[in-house]
Amino acid sequence: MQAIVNISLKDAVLDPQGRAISHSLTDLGFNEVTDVRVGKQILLEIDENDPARLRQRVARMCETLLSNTVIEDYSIVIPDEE
Amino acid sequence: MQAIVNISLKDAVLDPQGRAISHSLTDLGFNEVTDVRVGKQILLEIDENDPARLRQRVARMCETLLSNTVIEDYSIVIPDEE
Amino acid sequence: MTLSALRVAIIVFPGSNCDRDMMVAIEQLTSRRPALVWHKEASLDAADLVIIPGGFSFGDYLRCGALAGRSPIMNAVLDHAARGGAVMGICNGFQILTETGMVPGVLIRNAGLKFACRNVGLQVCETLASPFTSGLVTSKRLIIPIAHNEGNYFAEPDELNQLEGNGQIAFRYTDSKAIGPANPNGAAHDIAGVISQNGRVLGMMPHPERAMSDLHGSTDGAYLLLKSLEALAS
Amino acid sequence: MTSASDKMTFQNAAAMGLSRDEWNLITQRLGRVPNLCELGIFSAMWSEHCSYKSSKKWLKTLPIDGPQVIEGPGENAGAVDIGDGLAAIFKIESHNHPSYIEPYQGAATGVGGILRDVFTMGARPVALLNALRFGEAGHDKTRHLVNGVVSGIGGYGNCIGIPTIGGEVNFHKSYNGNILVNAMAVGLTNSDRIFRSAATGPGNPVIYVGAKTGRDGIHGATMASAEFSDETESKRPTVQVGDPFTGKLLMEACLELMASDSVLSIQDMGAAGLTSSSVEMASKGGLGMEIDLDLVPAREENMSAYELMLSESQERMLMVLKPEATETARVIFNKWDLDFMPIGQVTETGRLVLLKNGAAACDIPIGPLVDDAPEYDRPHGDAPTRPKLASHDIATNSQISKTLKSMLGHVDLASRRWIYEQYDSQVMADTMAGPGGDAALVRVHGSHRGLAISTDCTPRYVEANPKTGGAQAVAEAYRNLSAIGATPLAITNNLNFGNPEKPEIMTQLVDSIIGMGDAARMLDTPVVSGNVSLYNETDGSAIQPCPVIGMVGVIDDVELAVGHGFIAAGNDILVVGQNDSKNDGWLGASIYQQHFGDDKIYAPPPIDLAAERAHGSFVRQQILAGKINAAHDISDGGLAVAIAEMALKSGLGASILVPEQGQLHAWAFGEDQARFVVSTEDGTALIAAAKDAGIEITSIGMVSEASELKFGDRDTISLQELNDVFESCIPSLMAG
Ligand SMILES: Nc1ncnc2c1ncn2[C@@H]1O[C@H](COP(=O)(O)OP(=O)(O)O)[C@@H](O)[C@H]1O
Ligand SMILES: [Mg+2]
Repeated sequence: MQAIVNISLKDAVLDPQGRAISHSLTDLGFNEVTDVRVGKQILLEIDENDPARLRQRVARMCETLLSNTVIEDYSIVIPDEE
Repeated sequence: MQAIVNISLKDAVLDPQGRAISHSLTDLGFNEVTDVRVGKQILLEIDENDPARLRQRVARMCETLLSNTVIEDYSIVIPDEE
Repeated sequence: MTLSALRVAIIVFPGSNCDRDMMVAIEQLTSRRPALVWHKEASLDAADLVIIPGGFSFGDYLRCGALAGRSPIMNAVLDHAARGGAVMGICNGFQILTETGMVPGVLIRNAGLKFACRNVGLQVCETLASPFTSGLVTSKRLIIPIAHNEGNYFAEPDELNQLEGNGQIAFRYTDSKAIGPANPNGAAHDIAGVISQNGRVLGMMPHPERAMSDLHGSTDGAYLLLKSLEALAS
Repeated sequence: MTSASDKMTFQNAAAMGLSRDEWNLITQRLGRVPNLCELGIFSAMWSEHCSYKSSKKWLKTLPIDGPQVIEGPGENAGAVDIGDGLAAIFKIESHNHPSYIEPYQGAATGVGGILRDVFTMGARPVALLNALRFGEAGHDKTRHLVNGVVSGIGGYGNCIGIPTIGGEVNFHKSYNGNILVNAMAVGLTNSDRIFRSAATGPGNPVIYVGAKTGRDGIHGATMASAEFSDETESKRPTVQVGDPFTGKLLMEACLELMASDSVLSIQDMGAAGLTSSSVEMASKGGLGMEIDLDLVPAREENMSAYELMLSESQERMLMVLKPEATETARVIFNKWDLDFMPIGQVTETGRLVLLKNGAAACDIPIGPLVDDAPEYDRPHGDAPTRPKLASHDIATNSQISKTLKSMLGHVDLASRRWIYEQYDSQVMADTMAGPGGDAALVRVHGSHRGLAISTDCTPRYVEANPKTGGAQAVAEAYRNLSAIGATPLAITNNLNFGNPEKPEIMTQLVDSIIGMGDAARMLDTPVVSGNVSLYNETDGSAIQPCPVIGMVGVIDDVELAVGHGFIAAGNDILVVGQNDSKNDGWLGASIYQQHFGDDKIYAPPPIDLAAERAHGSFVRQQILAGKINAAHDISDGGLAVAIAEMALKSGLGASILVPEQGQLHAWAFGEDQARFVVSTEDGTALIAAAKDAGIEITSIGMVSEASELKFGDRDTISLQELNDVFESCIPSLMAG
């Protein structure tokens, strides 16, 4: 089964990358852009058929490795979950 | 309105970071992980109220800057779109 | 023409940090100080060689070279290349050239996922006619430093074959006395530098401007640059 | 919600780390109770970090003068004259706690901060170094912390384009819960164009430049107290994120502006952000300052006066400009896409007045913030005396070569290549000797002159005897510079210690400052800048004390410098300094003891400062005269390790004479001080020169073509075998 982890910087944490992209978009004529934040998206293929258990395991992976909880928030999406 | 751009490496492109994460997860005892790919998620705040027009503009941003179409695929999510 | 008549322009982006080093290197070889051109300029004075230097243009944010590739000056550089003008991109300059499609391929994260700064051995390859390689002895092994995070050259297999067939591969990583693997970043086919189909645009990861004298530990960068400049002057 | 007029109590002050006496002093000086913003400003200015309240008394004992000194401690960084009308400007600073919490960002912002200290003074930074201490190699967290710190240092330095040319790393269990990350920066400018921070000219505009202010790094202890706010969660201090790209733009913009005649005074916003920068500028100028906080460029909405004043957002500066230069400056900062905002003016009042929403959010006299800052004479005693370790009381390993091989795989001796190859050590194209040797060497751009730099400290010596250890750190740096042929000029120091309220820790601090001062006086290397980091403890147990020295020296012609790799087969190898096999080598507190001995703390090798000076000067003179072609100081691991490193560097082997009597392992691995291994084409002449100078010197062998080390007749090992353990130790540690 697949799991998707979306990782974003916490709101108050500076996102220099987002700022630079936002500037460039404006320079390229996309004046309507008011804010850009950049995060990661990690796609996991996992040998597990139970969506609930999958979610639980992935949450553990996030806490131990995937996300830096000091500065990042994460959310988990399990496409097969209804 | 908000737009989300998910950017992933094309399948044919090697993802050293994904591989390293996959290794680490296995080392940490998450043996069920079979594949990991790392992509980007870009959150845009945009001064635009029409979801269709928004999507069109964001697609342009992707083609001109946000994604490198030689190695990356992108998809656009407009949360306010039903 | 003499070397001192050569007009060399070096493009400066916010975050470029090898611009001065390259200026000093070119001046050492030609006795003429190259022009530094700020990225916000929309036009470029006539130049015999445009150099895109190393560094972290726009902080390498989004993708290395991506934001610089869309800077106003790049339209002028693209026009210059379209007219057959010579362009050389070093390190971040190489990344900018791939981002704008001026040379094929993409530079992705080093296979070791770490910044790598060290000397590498470079093999000069047989290429199609190009001012950047015509003066170099192909059997020669050059020792030149690298310093990058994203130097892992990638192209689809078909494209790689085409590059090989066309003679567009200018330099390959090869053994040196330095400690560590010969290929420092996992680059496909050990590619360290490529040239465009017309031979007028070169992108390479190693920094010749850091191998300009015995005090640097190598003069191979001076040799490489000098031969290119001589070819462009003749 | 807290408003500016809220009256604070002692509880609030205590939550910000102030004592009852300090609180009383504040209310007394103000003649009233402070509000939140004012209390925050007092607590920041009176914190250990800003006020040096525990160390000041002792720092005053350090030598700070000398003909070479242009600017001693007190400004953002120290400055020394290096000839040709140029000044080297340098400082070292710690970012220990942030790096433990978030190693990448903590280390990156440490580098960014120290660079700002240097370019604030008008100098273009030309070199970075870092002194790191991590927990045991096998500890859970070590790998993660090493990875994060090293990539963070590289992440900032590589991107901003200043070469990282050296440093040091040790591993020890006392750092398991409290790592040390000290970053040093060195810059160059014309001696007559140094910028200082004292505000001048009442009425002159105060300008904010750089990045916007967010809620990052606001004093943690304060914000954790719920009574200050209903929105504690959203306002909790966040980690500061470095932005080397903006840092680069800020550096270029400031240097460009400084080249015009516009800047009267300038100060970076480091610890305690806008608070310490405004207070220090005003205080040094004996003036006041008025700032309208509504004008401060903010990244987040509804930031309070308190938050704006205490934020530690990165890449920001405060300047006082000549009024007529404001437009010139604005154009420059616009060119570099940076914020530029006049936010106030210098006043005559001697008060710090802050306006928020049109009302005074703070109105306090500046005098007490600085002059009345507490200064403590904390109790301390005598350092414990340590027994001497006799060399027959420790395992004697049969063959030198086998032991050497094992030693070279010790994590404190092994090659640091895995670390320093992640740093761009060559950008700016003036690196003449990067990491991997004794001192690093950068050429002064466009000239033959070179700056030699090294950072050093041996915490296990300091722990065993703080006075000796403090002196040894200076002596080792002095040796490292001498070993390449450079003349030492001055030092900066970073005093990393535990809780100074414990007498035994205070003793370490006091004694190592005394030792450091003695050495600095004897070796003519005054202290021109520094930093103190105290309270490095976890769960009540302190780190091994670590007073790091960063030393800067000069060599007139970089072509004369030598490295530590052997040059040619047939050259003579000699030891300068004591090499008497009847005198057992000193194994107490050595790496050999760590590797093969027990955990007891033994007396460290004694320091003879006169010998350090004489031997260092001799080696330097002989290098400059072309009589020595390679040199290496003997430090961690002793003589055999020094020889091995010289061989490994060059690929040339050596044939070494071993003494016929005495303890071989002590001879090979003892860490007696004031010694060098050198190679020369003409050993006889060098011996004669040493005799003339009254210096002990011994011929110990010869450089050989064969890629092997021979100790006496029977004991041989190939360089390949040594190289494998030397090079693979840290990579395999990091691979897990
Ligand atoms: N953290 C680091 N960053 C950069 N270079 C380092 C670091 N640690 C050690 N080095 C380099 O590795 C070499 C060996 O370090 P060290 O054993 O501490 O030298 P020494 O004993 O001469 O002081 C030196 O050149 C030093 O600059
Ligand atoms: Mg040394």
